[in-house]
Amino acid sequence: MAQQLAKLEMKNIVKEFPGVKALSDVQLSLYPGEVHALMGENGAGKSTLIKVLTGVYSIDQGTVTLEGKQVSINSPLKAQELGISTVYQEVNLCSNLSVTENIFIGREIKKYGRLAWKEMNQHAEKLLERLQLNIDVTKLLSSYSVAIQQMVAIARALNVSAKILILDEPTSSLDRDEVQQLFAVMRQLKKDGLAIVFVSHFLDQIYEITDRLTVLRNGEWIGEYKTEAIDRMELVSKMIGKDLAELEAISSKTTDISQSDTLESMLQANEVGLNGKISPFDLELRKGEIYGLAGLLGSGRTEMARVLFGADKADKGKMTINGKDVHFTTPRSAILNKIGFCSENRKTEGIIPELTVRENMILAIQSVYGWFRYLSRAKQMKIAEEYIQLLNIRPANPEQLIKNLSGGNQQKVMLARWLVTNPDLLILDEPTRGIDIGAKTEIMKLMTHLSKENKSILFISSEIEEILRTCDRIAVLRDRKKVQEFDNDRELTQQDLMKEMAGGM
Amino acid sequence: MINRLSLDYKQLPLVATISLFVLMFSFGSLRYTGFFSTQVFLNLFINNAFLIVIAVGMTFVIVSGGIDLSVGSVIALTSMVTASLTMEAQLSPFIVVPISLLVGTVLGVIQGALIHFYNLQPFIVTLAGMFLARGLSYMISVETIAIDHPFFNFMANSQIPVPGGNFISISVVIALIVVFIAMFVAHFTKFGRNVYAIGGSEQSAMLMGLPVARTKILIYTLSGFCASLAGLIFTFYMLSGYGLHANGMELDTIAAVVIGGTLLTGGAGYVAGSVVGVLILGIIQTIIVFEGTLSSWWTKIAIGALLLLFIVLQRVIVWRSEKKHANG
Amino acid sequence: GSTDESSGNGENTDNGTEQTAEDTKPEETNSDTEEKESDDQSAEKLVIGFSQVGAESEWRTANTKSIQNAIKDAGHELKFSDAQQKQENQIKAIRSFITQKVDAIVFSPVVETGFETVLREAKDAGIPVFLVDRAVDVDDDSLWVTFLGSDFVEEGRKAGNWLVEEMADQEGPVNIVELQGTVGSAPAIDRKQGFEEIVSKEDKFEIIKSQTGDFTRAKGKEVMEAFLKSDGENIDVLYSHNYDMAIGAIQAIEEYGLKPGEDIKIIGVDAVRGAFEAMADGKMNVTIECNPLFGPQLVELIEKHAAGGEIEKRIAVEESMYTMDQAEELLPTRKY
Amino acid sequence: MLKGMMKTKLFWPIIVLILILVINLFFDRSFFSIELRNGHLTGSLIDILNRGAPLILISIGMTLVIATKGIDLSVGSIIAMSGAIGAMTVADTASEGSGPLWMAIGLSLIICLVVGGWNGLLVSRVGVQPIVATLILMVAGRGIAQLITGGQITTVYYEPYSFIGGGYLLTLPFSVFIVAFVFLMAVLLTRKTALGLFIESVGSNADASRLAGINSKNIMLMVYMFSGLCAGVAGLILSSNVMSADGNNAGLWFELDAILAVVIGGTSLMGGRFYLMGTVIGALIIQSLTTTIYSIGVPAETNLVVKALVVLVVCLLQSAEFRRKVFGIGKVKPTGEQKGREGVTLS
Ligand SMILES: Nc1ncnc2c1ncn2[C@@H]1O[C@H](COP(=O)(O)OP(=O)(O)OP(=O)(O)O)[C@@H](O)[C@H]1O
Ligand SMILES: Nc1ncnc2c1ncn2[C@@H]1O[C@H](COP(=O)(O)OP(=O)(O)OP(=O)(O)O)[C@@H](O)[C@H]1O
Ligand SMILES: [Mg+2]
Ligand SMILES: [Mg+2]
Repeated sequence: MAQQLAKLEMKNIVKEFPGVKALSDVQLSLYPGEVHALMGENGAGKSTLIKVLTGVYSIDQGTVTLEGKQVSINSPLKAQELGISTVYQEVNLCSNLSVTENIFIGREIKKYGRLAWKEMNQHAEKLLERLQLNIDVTKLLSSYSVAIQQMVAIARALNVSAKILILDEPTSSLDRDEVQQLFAVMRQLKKDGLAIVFVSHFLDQIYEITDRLTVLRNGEWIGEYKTEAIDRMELVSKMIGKDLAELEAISSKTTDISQSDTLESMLQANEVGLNGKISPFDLELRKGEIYGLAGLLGSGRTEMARVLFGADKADKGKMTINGKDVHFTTPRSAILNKIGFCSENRKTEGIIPELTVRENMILAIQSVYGWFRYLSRAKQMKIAEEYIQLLNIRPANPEQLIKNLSGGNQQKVMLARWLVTNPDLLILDEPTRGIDIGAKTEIMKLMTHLSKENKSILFISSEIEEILRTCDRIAVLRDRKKVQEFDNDRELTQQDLMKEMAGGM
Repeated sequence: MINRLSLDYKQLPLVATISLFVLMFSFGSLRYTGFFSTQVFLNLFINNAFLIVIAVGMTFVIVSGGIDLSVGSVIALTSMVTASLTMEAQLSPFIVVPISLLVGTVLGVIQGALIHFYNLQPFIVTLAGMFLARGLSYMISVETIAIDHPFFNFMANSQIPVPGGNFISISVVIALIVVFIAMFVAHFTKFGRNVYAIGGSEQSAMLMGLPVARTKILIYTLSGFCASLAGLIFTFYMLSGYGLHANGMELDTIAAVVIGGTLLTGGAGYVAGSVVGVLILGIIQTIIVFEGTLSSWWTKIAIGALLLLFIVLQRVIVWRSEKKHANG
Repeated sequence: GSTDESSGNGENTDNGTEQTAEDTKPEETNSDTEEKESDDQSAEKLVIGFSQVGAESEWRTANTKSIQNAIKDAGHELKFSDAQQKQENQIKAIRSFITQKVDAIVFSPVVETGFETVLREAKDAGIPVFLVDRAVDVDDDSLWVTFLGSDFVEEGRKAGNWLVEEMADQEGPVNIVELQGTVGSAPAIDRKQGFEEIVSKEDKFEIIKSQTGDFTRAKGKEVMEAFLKSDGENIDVLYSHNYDMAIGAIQAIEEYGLKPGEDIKIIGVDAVRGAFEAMADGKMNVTIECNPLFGPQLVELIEKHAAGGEIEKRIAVEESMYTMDQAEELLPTRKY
Repeated sequence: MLKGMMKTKLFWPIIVLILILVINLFFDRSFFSIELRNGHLTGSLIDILNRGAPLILISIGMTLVIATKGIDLSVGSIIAMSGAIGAMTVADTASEGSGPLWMAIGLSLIICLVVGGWNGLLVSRVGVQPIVATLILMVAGRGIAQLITGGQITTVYYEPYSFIGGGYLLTLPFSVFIVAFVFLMAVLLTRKTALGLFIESVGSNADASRLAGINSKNIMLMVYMFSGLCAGVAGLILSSNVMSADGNNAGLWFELDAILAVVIGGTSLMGGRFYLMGTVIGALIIQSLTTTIYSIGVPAETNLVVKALVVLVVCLLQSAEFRRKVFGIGKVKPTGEQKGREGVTLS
């Protein structure tokens, strides 16, 4: 395809934000019928590049040429008109509208001068079929999980006759099956001659679907490569900018299972459940163990976590912590019992956009201390700097507003918020969403480290291997019900889990 | 259409409001002789036609997550312009009416543009608009100008009979037409849906490539137009222009809209709801008048109390059925 | 409901203000034992709808009380409605009086204009309408029986005349500052007009500042302070559209270090009790009466009309003007 | 960094304030002069402070409410109530002892706390939208106030009462000290404890705050109580200043001015960050504007137009977009993302 003229050329792109140079002299070229990966650590500038291309941000310098002629794209609207269809990193839909509306708004179907909802609903269903998702499209988007919202966003992007399709971390909250569905569609579109930009932190996915890739680092353009021509090690080293030797440590996938020695129980739940959300389940968490929840999308993992944390009030069953009965009516009561919960929904349940990184980090611990015992500025700074260092958050500026951080960096701050409280039980719902490899391994290390300190962790992830790699015991959920519990000895394989999750046929 | 399937849930506040209105009406009927008559019900419309019209405009504004405080003053300004043009400049209604309709519309455009392009807060911009409009009407004249003109007298006095020996005014017809158009616009046009989208999340709307700028400006223009139309209706109603007309009516309007189940945070609400909201305020008024013994402070307290009673009941209803919804 | 309403007036009496104390009892009996009463009343028990502007000033409250009490003492049934200073409310009220088929409607218009339609409805329903305090400007005067109330312009003139006499032997310039009422309100406009009409005849008088004080004490004080700041000693006269603003202004003048009544002559409208107190200790030179206590007079008219008597269209409330030196002996006689 | 932001926040309001004051200079040479008259410092500036006291007070309360994404329309009525209560308690005491004074102050402040709490409960527990929740009291409150005064404008003859709003301390009006005290308390409570952080986080994202263990309901309850209290104090000052209670007119339309002051001060109605100092400056702008209108002899009927224009100018000056378009100040900003519905923010 190289001899073809490029569909899109971005040259010498520069984008600065107050205090941050997000992109300096970056370039990108797309050819018809290719899937092109944007690679880079958190904060490398991938999303910014995409937003610059689609007119969300204005370009400081540089040129964009679309099919030979130079264009200036000053708004997402313009971008769409030029045939660029985008799925941005965070779910950017209107949760107060129905699924159908979210898919069609902006390009509604009209009939006798009025919007034809019937037709649109049918179309919407067809579109989601294509992604193997059948849900009630007339329901409000807000009634669905992040994962589903992500799928809807994708469906919306597919719904136009676009020349270029941009997907910024579409897979971060999807699990295997959804990802496969998405890839199938992408291959189809590829055949039709679309150019697709694909961002992901999962190398496997990159190697599975993409043809070429562009690597960014700290907003700088590192290089453009054919995917099959560059191997993992090399790619990662290009991304992090360390040489292969240093990488061995990180990449060595053997963060071995921290077989907890004690069997002393920490939290016990029997017949805890919440009508309509999660059916009653028994659960025992031991001190110093990492307990995994596996399940398909909508299987109720998040619900289970939320009930345990008191985010949703359990309407039946009883819980004990270290022997004494507890009944959580609010998250606060759970937190005071030294439980932490890192939500899967960073945007709406995680970050406090208007506050700085520092303030976001100390929020939980401060709420434990209460309003009167205010952490001294010095203490706050110490905490902030420590975790910025530990999770290598960029920009490394505690006073940056968190809403100005890149997705992955925001996620790291969320983790920091809970690590600071040093809880006995830490519930992590998709904690590695949108986090780059370096940080991911860092977090895995942290988890094992915590469990060594006899803390227990409840770990939800859509990446089965991640679960297998780290968890002592694993529960499988299906249809809002806990159906199985495995001890994670060496025999346990992904297949076993998958069978159980899908409904052991 | 779109809401049918999830009607129970999404339209809940609306349903609650309507049922509470019925409740209040029957309360009045039981308590006061002569309350339970079609005319009393129709009077709610006759006396509040203008409020209905501004409430419609305001609904769009609030659904989009904004607010428009200028409406009350725009009514005053419109009435003033209409009156002075008719009585002092001696112009014919065919010139006067369009001009006065322009008054609010233009102000609306300006407000919308300021809010969008300079990223100012609607509350403040429209507050300035409120000061400005009232100030301008004082500058036209501090005295009230009575209108005596065949056209206006006709609009004011002609009664449209309805079955059962009752009647409504022309203004009511206008108001109802506005309501129906608005309902259609809200649910069956792109503009309508864009308004809801912006209310849900302006940023998402922008990223989805919706014409945010155009829509927002249009919203305030619409509201401004409705305010002017209401001003005209008000002028029919009062047959006079006056700088103090509709003082503080913006709050009544907002109250009506919110009572009608629209969220001030934007994204959810129904035109129909706002109409019922207006009727609710109207019926509170009527009940108090029929009570006919309240001193002026007890009147205030009673209004507050009824408002409270109503809102709490509404909350309770919504809660209970939300629970049902969760469990169902 | 009426029960908590009357108990509410109970509280009212605890707060100890004679007027309410007076009218509580009749009101309670009224609302509780209507039928019995109507039996006692041989014939002629009228149902009277009274739509008041609001309770924006002391004058207004006194006026309301006077009318309410007069009606009840005469054993008629009162339907009272307070418009909260909103014309639309007042129209609603009158409409509902019509639907309730009252025998007579009494109301004091928020503004002169805009009542034609509803008045016509009243006429069609054959209900006589009595205007109090303020006129309506409607050409067809068959729409109301009579207008009983003060003439604001005349009040303004009185104030002007007094000033002209007072300053007769003084050669100008005489600098006047004016505290207007609420912008656009009838009393404000007319009192301003009447006053200017007189003083403008002699060019030694100059109104150097004129600003609204919204009829309130606080505003009156604030505005006067500003006046004093900018014009200080060379203010000779203060003309205030009502008593409250005058009181506020007096405080301001004292705080500024001048003698109200001497350094600055003070003319106020509304001869309320407070005004006499102020005059008694020499802080106010003259007050023009604007009498709110014409309830009884009104009821007579209504009964007379009901009995088929003839009534002329315009009945002035007997009012006069009081100066400092009269204040002492009159003070005790003032009802409110 | 934060300091830097505060600066930019305050910069334009201060400019405007200075502008308004300077304008006065053209009409009145002695505008800035402050002299010592019989033991009282007097001068236009002092007056503005003195007159502005009530507005500043309620604006401070309002700031915290708005920071939680709320709004309090009832402050005007609360002013009327507290004034009424205060005045009625001392109305018919002729004594000179300070007993009744404390009585009055205590009584009205307590009631205002309760009333504010009522607002807070409606908003935080019942979940009524702030604007409606407080609208109820805005209407009913005046009624209650008039009920207390019996619709009269009761004059107070009890001398000590006048000290609150009319007295002098160390040559300065006492109300200035009250404002200073309340302001300092507010600053200390919000910036030296975690309250400020909690308020801002609740206002910026209530769900997330709840999950972070903040008791957002109590935070809300508290800010409304505080707002009520501030209004109460303001009410006492106002009524004591004119030695009377006016249920119908005291504090009429104050709520709008207060909200205006808050926004001019740089706090966004969308909640989140709040700037107490900015609010005070905003209030001062409004007050000096009013005083200016009075003293330079603007005809009464044009007051509102002037006010409208000034408000517009202030807001436009604060809008980064406007400054960029007009003076070309400031770097090109992202068109979307940052420009949420946050209104006038420079962050
Ligand atoms: N609105 C903004 N204001 C200031 N800085 C910003 C803004 N948006 C992004 N940045 C900065 O630009 C840099 C690039 O951010 P970007 O979101 O492009 O990273 P990314 O490659 O998408 O990372 P991730 O993989 O976590 O999504 C980050 O350092 C971020 O802090
Ligand atoms: N297939 C589905 N159909 C309808 N609703 C769904 C479906 N999947 C999820 N939901 C909604 O999303 C909400 C969240 O589901 P939940 O997050 O617990 O699933 P999960 O196991 O956490 O999967 P994920 O975390 O990947 O979304 C549920 O309350 C449910 O209402
Ligand atoms: Mg990104
Ligand atoms: Mg989940």
